[in-house]
Amino acid sequence: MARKDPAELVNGSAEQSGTRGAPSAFLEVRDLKIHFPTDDGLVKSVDGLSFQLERGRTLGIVGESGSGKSVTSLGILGLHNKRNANVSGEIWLDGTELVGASQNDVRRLRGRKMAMIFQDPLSSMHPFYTVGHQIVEAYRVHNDVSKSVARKHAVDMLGRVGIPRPDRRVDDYPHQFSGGMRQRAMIAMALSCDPELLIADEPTTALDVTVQAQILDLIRDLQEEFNSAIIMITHDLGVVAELSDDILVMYAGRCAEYASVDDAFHRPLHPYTWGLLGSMPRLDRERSERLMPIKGTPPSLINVPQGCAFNPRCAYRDLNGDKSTTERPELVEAEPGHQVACHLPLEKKREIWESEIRPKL
Amino acid sequence: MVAFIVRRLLGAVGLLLIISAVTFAIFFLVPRAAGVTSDDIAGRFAGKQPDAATLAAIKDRFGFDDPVPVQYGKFLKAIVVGDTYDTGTEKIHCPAPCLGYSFRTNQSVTDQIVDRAPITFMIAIGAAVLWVIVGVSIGVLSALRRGTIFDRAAMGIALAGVSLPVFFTGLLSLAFVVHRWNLLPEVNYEGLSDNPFNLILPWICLAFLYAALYARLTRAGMLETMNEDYIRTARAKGLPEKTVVFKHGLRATLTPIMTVFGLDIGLLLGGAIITEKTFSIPGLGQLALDGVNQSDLPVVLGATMVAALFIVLANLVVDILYGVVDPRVRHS
Amino acid sequence: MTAPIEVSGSEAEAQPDAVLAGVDRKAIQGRSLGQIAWMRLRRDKVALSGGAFVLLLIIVSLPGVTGLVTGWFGSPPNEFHQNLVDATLGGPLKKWGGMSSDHIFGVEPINGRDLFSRVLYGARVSLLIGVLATLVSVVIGTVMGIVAGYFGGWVDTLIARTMDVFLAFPLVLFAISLVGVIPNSLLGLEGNNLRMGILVFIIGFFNWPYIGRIIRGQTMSLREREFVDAARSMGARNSYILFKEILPNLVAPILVYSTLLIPTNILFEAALSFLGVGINPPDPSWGGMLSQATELYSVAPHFVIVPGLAIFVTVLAFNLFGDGLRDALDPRAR
Amino acid sequence: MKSPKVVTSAAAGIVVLGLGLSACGGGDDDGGNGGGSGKFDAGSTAVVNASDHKGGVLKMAQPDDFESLDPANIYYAYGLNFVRIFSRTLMTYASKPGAEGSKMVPDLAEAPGTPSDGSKTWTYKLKRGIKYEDGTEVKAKDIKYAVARTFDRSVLHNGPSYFPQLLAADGYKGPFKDKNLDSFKAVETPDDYTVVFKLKAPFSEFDQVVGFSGQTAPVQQAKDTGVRYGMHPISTGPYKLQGDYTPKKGGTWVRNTNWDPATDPNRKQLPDKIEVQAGLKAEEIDSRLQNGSVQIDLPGSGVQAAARQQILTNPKLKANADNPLAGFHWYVPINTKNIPNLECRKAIVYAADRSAMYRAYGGEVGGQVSTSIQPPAVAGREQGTDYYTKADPNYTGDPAQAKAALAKCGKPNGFSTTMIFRSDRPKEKATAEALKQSLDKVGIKLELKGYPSGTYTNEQLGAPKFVAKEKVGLGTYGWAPDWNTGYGYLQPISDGKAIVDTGNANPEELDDPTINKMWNDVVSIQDPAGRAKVYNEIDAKIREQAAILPNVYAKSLLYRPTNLTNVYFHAGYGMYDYANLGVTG
Repeated sequence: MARKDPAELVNGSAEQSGTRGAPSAFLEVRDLKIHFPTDDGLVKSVDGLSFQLERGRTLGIVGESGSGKSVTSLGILGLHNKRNANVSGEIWLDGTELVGASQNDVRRLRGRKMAMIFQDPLSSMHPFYTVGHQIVEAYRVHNDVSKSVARKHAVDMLGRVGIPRPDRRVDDYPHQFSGGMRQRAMIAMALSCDPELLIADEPTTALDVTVQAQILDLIRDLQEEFNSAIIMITHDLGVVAELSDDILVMYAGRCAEYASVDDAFHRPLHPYTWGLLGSMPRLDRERSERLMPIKGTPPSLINVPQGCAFNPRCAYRDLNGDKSTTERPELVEAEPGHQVACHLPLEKKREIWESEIRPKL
Repeated sequence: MVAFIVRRLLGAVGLLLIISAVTFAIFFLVPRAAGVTSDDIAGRFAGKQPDAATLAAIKDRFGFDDPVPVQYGKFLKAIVVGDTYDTGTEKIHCPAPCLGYSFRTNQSVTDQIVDRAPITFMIAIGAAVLWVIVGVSIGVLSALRRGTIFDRAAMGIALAGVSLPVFFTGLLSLAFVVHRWNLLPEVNYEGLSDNPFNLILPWICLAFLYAALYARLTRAGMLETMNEDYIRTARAKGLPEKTVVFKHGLRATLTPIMTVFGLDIGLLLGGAIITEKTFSIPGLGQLALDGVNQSDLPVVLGATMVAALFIVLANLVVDILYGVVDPRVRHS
Repeated sequence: MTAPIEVSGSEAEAQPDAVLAGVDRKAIQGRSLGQIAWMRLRRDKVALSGGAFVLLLIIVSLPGVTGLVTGWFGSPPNEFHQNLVDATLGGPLKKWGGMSSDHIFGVEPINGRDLFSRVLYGARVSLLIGVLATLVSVVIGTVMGIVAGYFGGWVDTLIARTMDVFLAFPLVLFAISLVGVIPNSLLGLEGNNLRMGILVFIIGFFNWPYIGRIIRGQTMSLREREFVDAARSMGARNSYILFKEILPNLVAPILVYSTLLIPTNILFEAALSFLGVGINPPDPSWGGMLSQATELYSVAPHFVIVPGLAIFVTVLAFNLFGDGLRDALDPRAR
Repeated sequence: MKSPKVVTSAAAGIVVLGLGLSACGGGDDDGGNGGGSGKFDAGSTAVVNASDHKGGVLKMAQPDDFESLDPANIYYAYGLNFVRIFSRTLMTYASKPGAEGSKMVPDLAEAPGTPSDGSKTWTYKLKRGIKYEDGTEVKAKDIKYAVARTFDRSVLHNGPSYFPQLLAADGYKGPFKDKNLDSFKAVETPDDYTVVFKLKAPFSEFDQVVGFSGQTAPVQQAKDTGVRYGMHPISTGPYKLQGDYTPKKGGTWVRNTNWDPATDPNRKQLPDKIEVQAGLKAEEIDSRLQNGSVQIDLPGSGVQAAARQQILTNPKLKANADNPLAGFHWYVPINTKNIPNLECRKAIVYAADRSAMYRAYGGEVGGQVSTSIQPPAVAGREQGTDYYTKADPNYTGDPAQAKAALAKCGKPNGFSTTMIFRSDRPKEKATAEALKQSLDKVGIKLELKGYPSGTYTNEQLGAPKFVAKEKVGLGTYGWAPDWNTGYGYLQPISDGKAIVDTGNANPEELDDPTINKMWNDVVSIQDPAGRAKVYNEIDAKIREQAAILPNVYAKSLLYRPTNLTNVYFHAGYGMYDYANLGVTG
């Protein structure tokens, strides 16, 4: 760990502050590293990630499976077991640093200040307890209220997320709910204490399209109501485009590109982002045109490729001589509010985007 | 729920019927195939050097020459409605469930089983209490402290434990704890009137084996459960770790262990044969073993049936409990 | 008994080529599962020492080798040394069970036979019965499990109920009464060969539901997997799918459970011998020795310890190796 | 009263009583060598702790239970021994230590039976005034009824079947199927005090038949409950059952006031109560014997392995133990059908390692190396001379002679055969193993097979069909006589006529014309000594035929608690006499 992480420098410059005290942003992640020692080697799931998020805004984190999205979100909630995960860096939530905080302090924040909507609501809800019970439990652990009050609150929440006849469904078990209803219940549970930070991990992946849209609407409505900050984790760029203000593209545990939605979709600067866009199905595209999948498979997080982690799959790596295979690109601010980690010269990237990529989309 | 229980109950009865038929067939047909005649069987009942007339009388009294299905029918009938035997001077009614009369002791098999059952129960239940408490706690602790010295030591001992048969640990403790060092008196337990702590040695030996097994099971189950998404959810809700572990984790872990426990306790209640033999405790297992050594068919058959009954009953109870604990089972 | 093993034999090729999908496990590229498992196993010193002991035991149990080894360290297993035991009490005259350079494990009470060579010859019986019975269980269990799991429906119901019946049988009791009623020559087998054959059959035949259940579950989940769907959609016949698609994916669990079933079966054989239905004397068996020891532990405690430890160490070695193998094939179960 | 020490102790007991002290008898002192009774094996030949001390509770225990307590439905010696506390028979064994105990003496009868019609008719006269526990007098018809009961083996199947075999009953089915006792013609009761037995053929040892079992213990027809009579047999002896007997639990006997000691020199009525506990673990009985909380281990076959070691290694305990010959002879029958050649059989006897076989039974405490087939307790038995072997604890066989015999047999390289044994009897297994390793040396290969003891004597070794099918050449076997004469011992195991399909006691299947003829002739010899001479000749002939390989006369190791009085080994039953015991303290 002697090597200095370039991301740190970027972050430092972005923050413009020599002292590393409490930041002004509602959520700020600084040089987050989450490593898992295994028998097969050290898995660097997140390896130096930094970003900020304000109240009322939504950040979309995109990337392939295994790029470290979910690990990051669990890291923010402090859900990694200290015994099998090495977490370093800083996570500031509304003025409180979480990485160094005691387990118990973080626990108190969980569910109340920050909450999470999980990907698979069936497996994420305890099969032996009623939906109502699970919401009541979440509510009562942070609010000193009687069971009946909590129960009323649970019914309320279920109603708010659009479950019909919540007074009856409250006593049903998760397996008695349909997929969409279950996801709504999950959201109700996450929102039961009005969290200021909401992390949604692929909240719609398991659902069919109509339900997907309803759920996204619901999240948006709720954000307006509570002015929460939302982190939306997904590999579905469509979802991100619809909901997010900013996008963070992750690759191999690091940030490849950080941009506003507009920039990311219209002026992306990282070959990996191009690949993601190219593989996104679009309704307005000609049927005959084929998707352009990214070649190869995601890298091993134990033996991350030297240089740019994306280099084995990158069509443009040879444009830099051997730089891409030897030197890790730093995350630099290419344009205001638009950061990218790639060795290609900015102009070259713009050129490739305009001439080669965009027309094919 | 009622329909669920009724369904399971019917299934259990069906299972018992099949088992009784198979057992009966094996104990009556295999020896016949091996050349044992009804005279031989009557001879077992008749004592020393019986003459032909005696054998004929005995065969007649017990119907040994009837076709096997008829004998099986009688056997079932006796279980359901009882049976009547001619003692020479009077008729003895053997009330249901009548499992017939022992060839050797001329006692009702049912009486013998009723006599021995409490002894086996004491062994099984005492040991079970011990192994569930010890095994499950160690398993949970190990899972929670995965990778620590405690976990490694506990799992090392548990692995050794599952490799230690009772007939080894039992004999070893008899040889040393009882005979060499005189730390405990001879294991002697004949019925409920005796001090149950006379069974401490069999309990420990039996429980050691099972506790090791359960510790491993619990740990594996716990590790799997604690990796479940709903545990992550529970933590994400900000529940205290204690609640997460015990209310959410342990409950889900214990359900499959309950199934294993049902099978184990059912098997033991029907006769802890090896433990009873090792410590020479006169329980159901010894009864069955003596029956085998004495070729006392009614006893062997009765003991097998009772043993099967306990297994089926234990499984039934577990099934029903499963329905109580796991709403998914109840609703399916 | 333990957490089912994630079947991952052809994970890489079975990977749906969806656009953004990646490997959801931290697999190492370019190595087959076997290689990975071997790499992990190689690092597991405890499991390896278990495996090494098993290997050593197998080698010294080979016909020819046993005689050679006992020639160096002991005497023939059936040779009496009555000068070494007390005529009246039956116990060895010397301390420590008569352990000496001639009899490194001491001598048997009453007749003074060399315990080392009897334990060694007993190993052959234990291993042979343990392994063959496992083979029987695995073959029956796998066939039944695959058939039940793959075809489902009434076939599955029938096989599942059959398993219930088997599991509800009081096994030990049943085994001892069966051994008692079986004739003395059968299918051209006689004497101890027949005895071993019967033990193998009984132990193997009654244990198959345990493995059958696991295979059934695995097959059920495999059946739903995409590559099976793919094969089916291409018109592959059931037999092709069963043997070419499903069976290869079951090799790992079968391997692990076989390794873990062997010690169980060794214990079972020892228990049956202990209850007096093992192989015929004077051929030694570990359980048989312990059975004799029930009468003699007060004069010769070593006669409990030596065969008991033989069982313990062997079973432990198999368990260590089996656990290691399982961990190597599926690290999450650890 | 052979041992002067015992006399002293007995005298001491009387003196104590004379002083009116009831606490402890003279033999109770187990400190050091004092007390006179504390000597190893003293009780094998003489009465130990002789005492007339009355009172106390005599506690007896057993791991299993009696076959029955119906005197007619018992065959085990210990049961027959025990039931004497409440049942009297026409004749019984004399209550005397040593060889005297094997003699039959009158019990209910005034005198031994009077044979007539060339020993085909036996007449017994009853003593007058003998009463049941309820005060009714015992009549001759009760004895007739008792004998009649034994004819229905489907009801009373445990006891011996001598009466149906010997008596001229003409297809009589027993009183349960045929309630009219007059149909039973084999026993006549000309008056209330005379019982006349009619036999099919002459039989000179009828007194023994009548005396060894409980089948002539009177039973009132009106009070018979068939199979369940054993739950409450009605007493004619010194003790009567209090309530019912509970199988597998036990029962308590109290003094029977209607028993008159004047008519009964063979029993004593010393303890106030006799308690029997069934189902007590054998090891537990041993430890209770040692602490005196149980006085008698009912089966009487000796202590278990653990106690055996304690007793033999602790001189203090050993002083309270007896090591008598128990009556059994453990031997190895050699089947003459499967091994027809005498030389081959001789080879087996020559090669047998008697030392190893002797050790299999536990050395000098377990048995005495045997020469004759009849054990020493048999009246008139002579040791005889060894044939092809040596009765020597260190004799390991004679391989050279064995090889020579094999050569003569035409099998110089030996042969193979099967030896069977009772798998649940470790000593028999050890014997088989010992024999196998010694026969191996001369090329005779044994295949050993164990069978459960429950079927062994009926369906395996005792079934010629099985023996032929499985080619069984050798087996382990033991035989104790129903009564201690050469006839009782040898006839069932060597007479060709005695070979039966199941429960065959002649597993060597010896059907030698000479021996058969001797058996036919011997029954008409009136003089017991003359008969004994023939028995000894038969004994020798069996061994000359190499049909039986002798092994050991069984010895048991019995422990006598220090608070037990009037203890002695009874040769007739092969254990302590249970009808004369008392307790102190």
